[in-house]
Amino acid sequence: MTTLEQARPLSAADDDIGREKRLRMYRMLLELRLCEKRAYDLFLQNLVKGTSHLSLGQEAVAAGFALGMRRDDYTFCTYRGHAHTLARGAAMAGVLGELMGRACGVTAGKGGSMHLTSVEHGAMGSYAIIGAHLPVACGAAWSAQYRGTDQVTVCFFGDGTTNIGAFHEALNFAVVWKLPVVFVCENNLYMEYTPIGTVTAVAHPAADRASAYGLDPVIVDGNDADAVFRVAAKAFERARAGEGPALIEAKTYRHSGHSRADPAKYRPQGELEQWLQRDPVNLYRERLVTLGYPELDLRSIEQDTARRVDEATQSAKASPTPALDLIHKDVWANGGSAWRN
Amino acid sequence: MTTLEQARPLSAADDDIGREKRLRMYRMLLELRLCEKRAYDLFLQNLVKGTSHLSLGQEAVAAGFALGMRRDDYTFCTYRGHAHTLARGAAMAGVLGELMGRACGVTAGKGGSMHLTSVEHGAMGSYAIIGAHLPVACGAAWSAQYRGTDQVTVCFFGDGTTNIGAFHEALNFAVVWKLPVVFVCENNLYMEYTPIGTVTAVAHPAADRASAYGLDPVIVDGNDADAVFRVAAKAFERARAGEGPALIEAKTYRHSGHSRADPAKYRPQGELEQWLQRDPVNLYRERLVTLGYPELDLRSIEQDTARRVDEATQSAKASPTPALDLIHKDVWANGGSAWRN
Amino acid sequence: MAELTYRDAVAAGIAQEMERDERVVLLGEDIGAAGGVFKATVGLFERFGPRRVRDTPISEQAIIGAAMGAAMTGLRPIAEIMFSDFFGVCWDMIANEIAKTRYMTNGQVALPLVIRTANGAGSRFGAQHSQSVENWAMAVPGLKVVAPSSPADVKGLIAAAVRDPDPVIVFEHKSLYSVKGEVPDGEALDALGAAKVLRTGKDCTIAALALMVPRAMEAAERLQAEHGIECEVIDVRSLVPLDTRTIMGSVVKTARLFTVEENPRLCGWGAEVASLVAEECFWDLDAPIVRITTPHVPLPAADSLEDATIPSVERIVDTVQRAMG
Amino acid sequence: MAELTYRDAVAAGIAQEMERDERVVLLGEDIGAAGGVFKATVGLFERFGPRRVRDTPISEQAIIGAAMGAAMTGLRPIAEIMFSDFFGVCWDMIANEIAKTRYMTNGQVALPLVIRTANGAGSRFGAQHSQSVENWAMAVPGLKVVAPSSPADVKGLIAAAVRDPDPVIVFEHKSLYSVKGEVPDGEALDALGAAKVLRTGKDCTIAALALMVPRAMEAAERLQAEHGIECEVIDVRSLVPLDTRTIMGSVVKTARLFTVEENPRLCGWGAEVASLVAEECFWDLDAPIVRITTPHVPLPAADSLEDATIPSVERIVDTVQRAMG
Ligand SMILES: Cc1ncc(C[n+]2csc(CCOP(=O)(O)OP(=O)(O)O)c2C)c(N)n1
Ligand SMILES: Cc1ncc(C[n+]2csc(CCOP(=O)(O)OP(=O)(O)O)c2C)c(N)n1
Ligand SMILES: [Mg+2]
Ligand SMILES: [Mg+2]
Repeated sequence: MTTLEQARPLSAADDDIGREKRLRMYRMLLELRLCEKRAYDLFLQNLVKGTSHLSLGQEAVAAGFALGMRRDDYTFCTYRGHAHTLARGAAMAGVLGELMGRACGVTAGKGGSMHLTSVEHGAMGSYAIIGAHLPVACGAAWSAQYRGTDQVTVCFFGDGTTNIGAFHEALNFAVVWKLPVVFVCENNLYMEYTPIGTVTAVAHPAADRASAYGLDPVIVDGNDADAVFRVAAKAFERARAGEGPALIEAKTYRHSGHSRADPAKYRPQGELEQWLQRDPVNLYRERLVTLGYPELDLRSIEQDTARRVDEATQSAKASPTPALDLIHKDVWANGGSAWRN
Repeated sequence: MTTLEQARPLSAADDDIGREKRLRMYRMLLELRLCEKRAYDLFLQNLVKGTSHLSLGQEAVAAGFALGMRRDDYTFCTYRGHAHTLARGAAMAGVLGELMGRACGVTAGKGGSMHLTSVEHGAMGSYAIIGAHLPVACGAAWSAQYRGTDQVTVCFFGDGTTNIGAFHEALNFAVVWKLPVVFVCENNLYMEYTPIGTVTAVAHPAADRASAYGLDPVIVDGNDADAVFRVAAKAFERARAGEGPALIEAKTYRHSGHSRADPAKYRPQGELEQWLQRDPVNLYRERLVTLGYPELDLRSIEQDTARRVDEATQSAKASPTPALDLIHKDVWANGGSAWRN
Repeated sequence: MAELTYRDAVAAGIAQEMERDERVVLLGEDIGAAGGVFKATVGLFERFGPRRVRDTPISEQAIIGAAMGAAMTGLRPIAEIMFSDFFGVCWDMIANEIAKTRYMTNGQVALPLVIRTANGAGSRFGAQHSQSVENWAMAVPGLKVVAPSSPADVKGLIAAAVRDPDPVIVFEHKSLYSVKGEVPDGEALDALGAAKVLRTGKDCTIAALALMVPRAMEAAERLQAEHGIECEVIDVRSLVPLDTRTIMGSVVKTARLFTVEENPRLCGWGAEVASLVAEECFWDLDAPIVRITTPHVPLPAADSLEDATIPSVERIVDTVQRAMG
Repeated sequence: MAELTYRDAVAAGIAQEMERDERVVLLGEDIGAAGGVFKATVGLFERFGPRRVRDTPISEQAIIGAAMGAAMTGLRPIAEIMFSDFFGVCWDMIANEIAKTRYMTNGQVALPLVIRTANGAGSRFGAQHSQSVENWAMAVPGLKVVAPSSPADVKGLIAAAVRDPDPVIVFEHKSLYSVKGEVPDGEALDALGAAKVLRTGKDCTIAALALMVPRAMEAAERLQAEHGIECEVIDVRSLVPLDTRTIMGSVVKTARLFTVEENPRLCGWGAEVASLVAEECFWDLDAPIVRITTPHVPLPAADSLEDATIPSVERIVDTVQRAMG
C-alpha cells in the first residue's frame, strides 16, 4: 500500500530539479552537517550548556522540505530542530550561540537548544514535549486557511511521536478541517534508546496510520534529498490547492546518540556503518558529480560553508552571556513579568 | 474490509446460543430497558439529581457483552454506564439510588450517575472524562496477564471518543503488550449534539482505525444482541488464549437525548423512527417468538422484571440521603481525608 | 441597561468582539449549531457563520493547540473547554506550551488568545465535572486568569480578555450561568487585574471569587443584620494580575481578612493572598487571616453532600462571626 | 552504612520493594534495558526481567492509566514520568482519575501506586524540562506527595510510597541524582508525612524542600558563621500529608519563618505553609513570614540565567539576613 518514492535514474537530463536548486540543496546539506558537527565539537569543549539533539544523518529531510517552502510558510519542529531552523534561514551564530547560552542566541539563551525559534524565517518554534506541536501546527494552518493566504505549514516529528495522543488528535483535526498542513515523520528507527518497533503496533509508525485519517500512506527515502524535495513539492501543491493535509514518513537514521548524554550503545553492530554508506550529504555530492557538476564548484561551496561555520562559531564564542534582567522580561506582551500591582 | 456480523437465519435449530442464555439475554435486555425508563420517569419527577445519560436503544451492546463475560472479568464504561453496570449484576436499587443521591446508591451518592461502580460485580467504574478509561482498562488487562488469570477486560466507549488522544495511546499500548482487553465502540452516530461524521476523518470511527494498530476491523449490528454476543465470544476467546486485544464497533442508536438536558432536536426527521423499528428489545422478543419460545414464558419474564424495577424504585425512594460525614471519608485507604497532622 | 443572564452576557461579550474584529474566531465542542452545552454561545453560529464559529471533535489538545497556532499567526481565537476539569486532558498545551512560549522565544511569539471554561460546583455533576481549578491556572507563570461573578463583569472581562495581547483564561461559573443582572448598554470593556469593592465595611475584609462572591455578599448582609459586623466584600475577579492594592488597602483599614475559596484547600488562591497579606500587612493585622475553602477532598455528587462541601453562606457567617466574636 | 548516589538509592529502594513483593512492577519510557535517562533504574531490568520492568511507548496517558488499572486489580505499580513537566500530558490521569477514584467509588477501588518523576531545575534544559511542579500535585485532593532531598531519604521514602495503600507522587530532583550520601544498610523504610529538623537554631526557622534543602543548610552555615544568626532548618520532605506539627513546633520556638521554594511563586507550597502558620501561629510570630521562591516566570535555559532564577544560597542568606537584621 505504501508508496516508496525512489531516486530517479541519474543522468544530466534529470533536471526536474535544476541546477540552481541542486546547488542550493547541496549548500544547505553541507551547512546543516557542518553546523551539527560544530555543535558536537563545542559540546566536547564543554561550551554547550544543557542538552542537545543532533540531526547528523537526517539532514536530507530538513533540506528537502525547506527547499520546497515559500518564505512565508511555517515550520514547526522538535528539540531535534537545529537543522530545521537553519534550513529556514536562521543564522548559524544564532543557533550555535543559543546552544552555548549566549546573548547572540536566537532566543538570547531563554529557550535553549530545544526551543530554537526564528519567526522572521518562518521557524515557528522547536517543541520539546513530544507531540505538542502537531496541534499547534494545525492552528497555524487554520489561520492561513482563514486568512486566505496559501501558506503551507510543515510539522516535523519523530517515529516515537506517533504513539502519543496529540498525534492522533492533530491528524484527525487536520483532515476534518482540511487544513494546509504537511506532517512529516522522520523515522530514524529509535525513540530515544528504544527501537521503535518494540513499542509500536505497526511496522511503519506513520504510514501505517495514514488510513486511520483517510490519508494516503507515503514513505520516502529520507536520505535522498531529491526524493524528499519531490514528495514535499507534491504535498505543498495539494495543500495550497485546498486539498488538505498530508502525512509523510521519511526513513532515515541519526548518526549520533539521541542526545549529548547518549553513546548509543543499544544499536546492533553494523547498523550505523550501513547507514553511513547512505550518508545523505555524500549521496548528494556523488549525484552532483554523476550529473556532471564540476568538482571545482562543489569545492568552492564546501570551502565557503566551512568558513561561514567557523565565522559563526567565532561570533558565538565572542558573544557575552545574556543580561540577567532577561529573566524578568517577556512573560507578557508588555515586556515584563508583573503579576500584581 | 469490515466484517458485518449478520444476524443468522432464524429457526428453532439456531441454537448456538441456547435456551438458557437466550432467556437470560431477554431478561437482561428488559431489565436495562425498564430501569432506564424508570430513570427517565424519576427525572421527570425531579428525583434525579445532577445529570444522567441513558442507554435507551443501546441495551443490546451491554447485554450481548455481559452475557459472554465471566464473573471475574472486568468492565470499564462511561458516564453512559447504567446499562453496563446493571448488566454485570449491580442492584437496580443501587443504580437508581445513586442517580437520586441516596445512601443506597452504589457509591452512596459520592460518585453520582456518571461514576457507577460495583467492584464486586466486576464493574470497575464509569468514567466521565472522555477516553480516560481506555488506558485504565489496559492496566487491568495487564494485571490479569501478569497474574496469569485469564480474565478479560472489556472497555466500552462512544464513537466521539475515538478522536481523543487517550484512545490512540491505549490501542497502541494494548497491542504492543498483547493485552487481554476488548475495546468496544458503541457508535450511536452522535458525539453529544454533533453528528460523528462531521468531526471524524473516516466513516467508521473505530473500525477504520483498527489497521493503525494492526487489528482487524470488526463491525457488528449493535441492536442485535445475539450478533453482539457472538462477536464478543470470539474476542474473549482470543484474548483468553493470549492472542491480544480486539477493537469492535457496534452500530447502534440512542433513543433519547445525549443527557437529561438534551431534547435531541438536531436529529434529522425520521431518523429516530427508523431506529425504533430496529429496537433491540423488540427485535429480541420477536426472535424468541419466531424461535418458538412460548408467549407465557416471555410474559412471565416481563412481569417479573417490571415488578423488580418497581421494588427497586421503592427501595431507592425510601433510602435516606447519605450521612454528611461521608464528605470527609475515603479520600485515603485509612478511611479519612487528613492531609496534616 | 438591559437585564441579561450570565450565559447571555458571555455570548454578548463574544459577539461584541467578533463584530469589532474579524480576527476573533471561536472553537470548541458543540459550541456552534448547538450553542454550547451551557448555552453560553447561543446565536453566534447563526450570526457569524461556520467559518468563524467552529465545532470540533472531542480533541482538547487539538482545540487548545489550534488556538495557540492561530494566535501566533495573526488570529485572536477564543477556545472553549467545556468543563474546567478537562484542563486535565490539555494541560500540557495550556501550562507548558501557551504559558511559556512568549518567554522561551524571547518575545518572538505573541499569543493573544482566550480560553473560556465552565468552572465550579453546584450542579451535582460529581468530582470530575465540578472542580474549581482556578488555582491550577494561577500557579503557572504566563497565564492571565479571571473569574467573573456577574453578567456585567463576564461581558466586560471577556472583551478585555479578547483584546489583551496575552493568553487569558476565563473561568465562567456553572452555577452563575442562569443568574440575571444589569449589563450596561453599549460597548463593554473591563480591565484585567482590577478587584472590586462590592460593599464597604470597617470590621473585616472578605475576599471572594466567582460563585463565592454572591455568597459572601449575602453573608455580609446577615453578619451586619444579625451580628452587627460590618464586612467589606471584595470581588477579587482577577487572579493574574492580582490587584493586591485593593485587597491590602482594605485590610489596612479593617485589620482582618477572610478569604472565601471554592477551590480545595491546599495551594488555593487564598493561600497566595494570605501569604502576601500576612507578609506585607503583618503589622496591620489584628488577628489571623482565616481561609474559608472547600475542604481538601474531591467533590461528592449527591446534592445533599455537594451543598455541604463547598463554602455556604452559613459557613461564611459562622466562621466570620466566631472569629470576630 | 554505604555511600550511594541519590540515583542509585532510587534503584536500591525500588529493588528492595520488588524483591519483597512480587506485585511490585515498573513501567516507563526507556527505564528497562537503558536504565532510565537519569540512570535511576539501572540494573533493575537485568535483575527482575522484562516481565516486571517494562519499557513503554511515548504514551504518558497509557503509562499512568495502566498503572491505575493494574493497581485497582492487585498489583503495586511504580510508573515513571521521565520529567515532571510531562505531567501536563497525563494530568487528567493523575489529577482527575487517580486522585478521585477511591473517593468517587466510596472506597471500592484502592490505588496503591507510585508515580516517580524527575523534578526541578539546574540542568539548563529550559522551561519545559526544568519545572518544579510539586505544588500542582499538592493542590489536588487524593494525592500523597513527597520530595526527598538525600539518598537515604529517597530510598526510604520510595519504600514507604510503594507500601502505602494510596497513590503517592515521588518528586526526585534532577540536580540531586549525582549527589552522594550515607544510606543505612539493611531494609529502608521511612514514613510519609514526617518532616525532619536537620539543624536546630533559635533565631528563625527555614523550611525547605528537595534541592532547596542543601542550599538552606549551606545558607544556615553561613548565616551562623557570618552573621551569627542561628537558623533551624526543616526538610519538609512530605507535602501531603504535611507535618505541620514539626513546622509549627519550630516556629513557636523561633518566632520567625522563611520558606524556600523552587516552584514559581504563585500558589506554591510555601503559600500553603505560610497561610497555615500565619493563622495558627499568629500570636507566636515576631515578624512576617518571608517566602523565598523562584520568581513567577517560566525558567530560562542559559546557565547564567537559570542560576540567577531559582533560589540560591546567596539569595537565602541575603533574604534572611536582611529580614533578621
Ligand atoms: C511527552 C514526552 N514524553 C517523553 C519525552 C522524552 N523524550 C524526548 S525525545 C524522546 C524520543 C522521541 O523519539 P522520536 O519521536 O522518534 O524522535 P527522535 O528523537 O528520534 O527524533 C522522548 C521519549 C518528551 N520530551 N515528551
Ligand atoms: C475530555 C472530555 N471532553 C468533553 C467531554 C464532554 N462530553 C461528554 S459526553 C461527550 C460526547 C461523547 O460522545 P461519544 O463518545 O460518542 O459517547 P456517547 O455519549 O454518544 O455515548 C462529550 C463531548 C468530556 N466528558 N470529556
Ligand atoms: Mg526517532
Ligand atoms: Mg456517540
